[in-house]
Amino acid sequence: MTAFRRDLAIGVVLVAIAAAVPFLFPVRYVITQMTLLFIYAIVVTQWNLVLGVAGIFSLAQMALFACGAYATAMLGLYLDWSLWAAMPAGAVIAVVAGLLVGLACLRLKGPYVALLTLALAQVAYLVIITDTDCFIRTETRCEPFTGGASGLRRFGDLGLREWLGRDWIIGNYFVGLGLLVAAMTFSVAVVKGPLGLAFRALRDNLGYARSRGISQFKYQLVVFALSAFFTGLAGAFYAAHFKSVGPTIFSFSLLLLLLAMIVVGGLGTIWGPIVGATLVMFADEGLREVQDFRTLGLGLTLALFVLLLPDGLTGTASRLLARWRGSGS
Amino acid sequence: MEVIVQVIASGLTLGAMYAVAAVGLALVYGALGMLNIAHGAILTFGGYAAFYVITSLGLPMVAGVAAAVVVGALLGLAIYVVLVHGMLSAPAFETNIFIATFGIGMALENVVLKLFGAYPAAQPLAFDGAVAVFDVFIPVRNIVILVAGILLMVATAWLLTRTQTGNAIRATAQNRAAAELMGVRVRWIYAQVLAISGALAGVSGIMVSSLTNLSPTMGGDPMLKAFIVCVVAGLGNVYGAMIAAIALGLVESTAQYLLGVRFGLATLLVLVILTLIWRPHGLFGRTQVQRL
Amino acid sequence: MDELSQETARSPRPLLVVDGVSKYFGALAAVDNLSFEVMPGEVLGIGGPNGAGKTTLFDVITGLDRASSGHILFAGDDITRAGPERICHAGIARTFQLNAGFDTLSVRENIEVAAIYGHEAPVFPGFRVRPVIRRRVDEALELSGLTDRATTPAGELAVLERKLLMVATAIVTQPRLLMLDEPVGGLTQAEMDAFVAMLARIRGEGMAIILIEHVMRFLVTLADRVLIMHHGERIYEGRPDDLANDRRVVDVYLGDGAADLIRAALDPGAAP
Amino acid sequence: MSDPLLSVCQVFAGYTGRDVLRDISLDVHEGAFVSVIGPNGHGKSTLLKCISGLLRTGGGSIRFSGDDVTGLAAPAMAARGLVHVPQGDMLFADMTVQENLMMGAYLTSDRAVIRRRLDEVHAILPRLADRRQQLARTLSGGERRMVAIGRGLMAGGRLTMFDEPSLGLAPVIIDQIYDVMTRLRESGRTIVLVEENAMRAARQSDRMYLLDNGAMAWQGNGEEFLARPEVIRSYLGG
Repeated sequence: MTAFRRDLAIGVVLVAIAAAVPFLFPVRYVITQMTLLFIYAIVVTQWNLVLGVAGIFSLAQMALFACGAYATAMLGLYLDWSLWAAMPAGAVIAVVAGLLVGLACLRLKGPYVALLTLALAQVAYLVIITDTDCFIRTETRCEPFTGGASGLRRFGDLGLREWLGRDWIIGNYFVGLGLLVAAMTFSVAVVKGPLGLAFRALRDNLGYARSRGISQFKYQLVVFALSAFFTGLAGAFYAAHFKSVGPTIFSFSLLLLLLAMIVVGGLGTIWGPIVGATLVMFADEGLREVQDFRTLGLGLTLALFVLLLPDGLTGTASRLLARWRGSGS
Repeated sequence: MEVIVQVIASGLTLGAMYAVAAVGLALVYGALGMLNIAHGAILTFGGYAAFYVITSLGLPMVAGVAAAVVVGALLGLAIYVVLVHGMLSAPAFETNIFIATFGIGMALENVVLKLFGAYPAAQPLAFDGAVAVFDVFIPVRNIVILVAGILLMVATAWLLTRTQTGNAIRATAQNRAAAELMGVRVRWIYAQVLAISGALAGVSGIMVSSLTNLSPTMGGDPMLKAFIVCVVAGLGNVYGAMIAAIALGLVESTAQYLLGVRFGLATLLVLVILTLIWRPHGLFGRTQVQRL
Repeated sequence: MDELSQETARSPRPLLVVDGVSKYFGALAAVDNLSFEVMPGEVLGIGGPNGAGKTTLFDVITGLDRASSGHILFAGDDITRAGPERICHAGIARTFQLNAGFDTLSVRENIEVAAIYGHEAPVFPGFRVRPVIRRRVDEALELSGLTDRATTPAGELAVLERKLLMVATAIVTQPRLLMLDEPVGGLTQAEMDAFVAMLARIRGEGMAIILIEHVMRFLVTLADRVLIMHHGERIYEGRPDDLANDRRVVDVYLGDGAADLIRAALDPGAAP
Repeated sequence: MSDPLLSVCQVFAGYTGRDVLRDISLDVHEGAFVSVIGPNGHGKSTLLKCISGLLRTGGGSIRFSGDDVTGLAAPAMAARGLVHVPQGDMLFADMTVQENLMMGAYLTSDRAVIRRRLDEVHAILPRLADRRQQLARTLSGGERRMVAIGRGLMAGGRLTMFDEPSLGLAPVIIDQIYDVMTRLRESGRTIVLVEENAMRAARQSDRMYLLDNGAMAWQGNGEEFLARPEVIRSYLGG
């Protein structure tokens, strides 16, 4: 149980630090970027379940995120739902989409999965940006059902402004932090428990795992559904927080950013995605001066990490630690 | 009748274009088990290399083609030297090289953006005019693409089956350790395969941009299609990729005609998913019994 | 048919019935119209040259590969078309020739995962390993002698330990039939003895065993009945002591030298 | 006695954390037929892989025709005339029999030489001439083995190593394979043979090395081996 205590302690410290940030740095920009960091951190912890723990090379994570975001926006816009109701609904819709992706990948291996999921996401993107048929026609404008290339707007927000006034953004900040804590707790519980064992067993040796009674069909769908839930919720919160959704969610550079977070932190590790998300976000901020070369820097970082530190920072650190302890005893 | 000719002509053009891009990918996957996500960026570089040599330097078109080939080959070689060489013997090569080439591809795209700007430019290496086939006017550039595509396929097939290098490439793809025991310097073969694949991507960059336009992101779509082709054919199957590329070109042009341009790719994708559910290793891929 | 029903009336029902099973890879018949039965508690040894179709037969029985034709019944249920998970839950557990393992999981986790999922399919496996599972895992660790290695990742085990782990993950699913694919290939004499000792402990629980083995001495000392395959067909089925006297088996498989050795192994008193 | 053609000196090797070979030394003289015997899984194949450069040694040295070749990769060893016919054949499955044989002569560019070797191979293994255009993946086990042997011979090496050429074949085919071994021995080639069946190897060998659990347990010539049944019994388990 020492490992559990250690993880719990790390978690409590991190949450405490995060909770203090809006009071220590009451700057709107900092708070916004931190909220965005929470959103991305949720996505990468959940993506890590599929990619790292289950070893399924799915690149559809941002498409699931988009499902949550778009579903929330549309429910708010077309059915006038409160976003507090639309967000969980968006998460559920993402789960359904996740199940479909999992189903499509069921019989495929490694690279086939990567290509298929990449293509699925790309199709969703193309269908959205080429959408020009009017769904809502006002006197001045014509808005397509999916919002087309310009996206959806004016579907409401979380309504924290009425409560907190100008501090509504801090309210959003804590909603984001809460979601991250929930997502993280959930994924740790999954990884450390029997479900995690099943995912890892299927990853390590599919045929052997099936011969020991682990249903690939069931648990591959389960991991896709689990990971889609919080990813969809993160997407929903993204829509609610920024009060707009657009097809940029599907962009390769965003996918690159998130993939870099996982790889830098350490694929398949518990804290890797969080560490990676934080570092990559901060590095990205540091590179704001040279915004033009942002993708260049990200791309090279990703390549360099895979080349030199394929286990990521946390993976490498824990290996070094183990070696140090081993030689010490 | 006219519509059929039109659809077939445009399908064959698309198919030839995809084939050139897809064969490069298939060669690399077949030999190294590597998905090269930077392929699209190499393709873009090829298109711009021809553009630069012809427009800015004012050299003849042949020099443009040569520039695309050389730039593509050099980029392929660079990817071998910088990434592949160091990662080949490390674990999880297949996943890691995918991620690494994804990063490099995005970085390269960024470089094109810096060098040439975001605005689309016209590919000067293109042919105007049209010829009538069964009363349908077909643009000359489509015919040139088709002919060039076929010539490149024939050349690739010749290289693979009739030359010592080709034998070594095939042998390495089928059994790396055995090829080494025969004296094949496998790493040198890998470098050559990446260079050849890069050269093909360079040419396909000219083809793609002569049909549409030059833009820093122009490589993405044809690369996606080329991957679809490879997946349908069975990853690493070069001849399968040639056939699948033509077939998918025809399917896409038919779908575009029947359902509209928007759903061309979506239709393709549904077909791909169905194909994969039916045959998880692609149409020409072999299912192997895995011993545990 | 009449004869068969009389037969079943007299003796207990067979645990496993393989009835006219064939498996084709293209034109090649890896298993060719093969039929045999295994009774509860019996040990059946399967031998034959490489490529005779022994492992393919195992793959077909355990659902990793589909039979091209024929039927397989286990405890009266038709499992011909069932997937490997269902067959595991039905009570068949097997080991693999290439020493399969979940390499990034610890020895303990390897056995745990088999204990959780192998006996019956849990609707939801929960977030904790239940105490009853832990106890069964401890027993399996003890039985296989791997208790000291419980926290070692399976990928770092030596050959014998991997084989023992594979058997441990098999028995923790509480099978009625254990199928071992070349359990002692690559082991030294002493390691082989250790393995036999463990099998003896397992057998006490009345489990039926089918084992494929190249080491004929091992096969004939352990098996109640021996089946020799060649090109997917049965060329011999019967008592192990008659094996070395069967002309076809000696010609196709054993060779004269090995046949002498087998006679010696079965009768330690006689000179080789 | 002249210097040996191949000299392995105190070689160690292993995979992660486990030594498969410990302190192995062995000499092969020009024209000799040397066999390495021992039970399955005790490092015989690993030894051949170390010699041919498929696997890196973790200590010790290897000399081939007077040069230190420790650490050279497989293609470089092949270029020096060391041929390794691996276990499990490792054919180029989607190539024809003829193409497989031609890959054996990959490093030879003289067409006349290749032609002559091909004729020799066809003379020793006539089945391969009949199967010239057949894809390797469609061959039977015995035919595959013959292609692997023929492919090794096409290299025209100075030393040829065979890793269990009789493994998994029916006894009838094994006899044919050993006829080929006998012919190769008679033609004066230098050969290293890895074999589990010690009796069979003993009849051919000028020198035998017994590998037990990664270490060299005994060495001597074939007659000495046959005269010492206790060696056979204690290591090969009767």
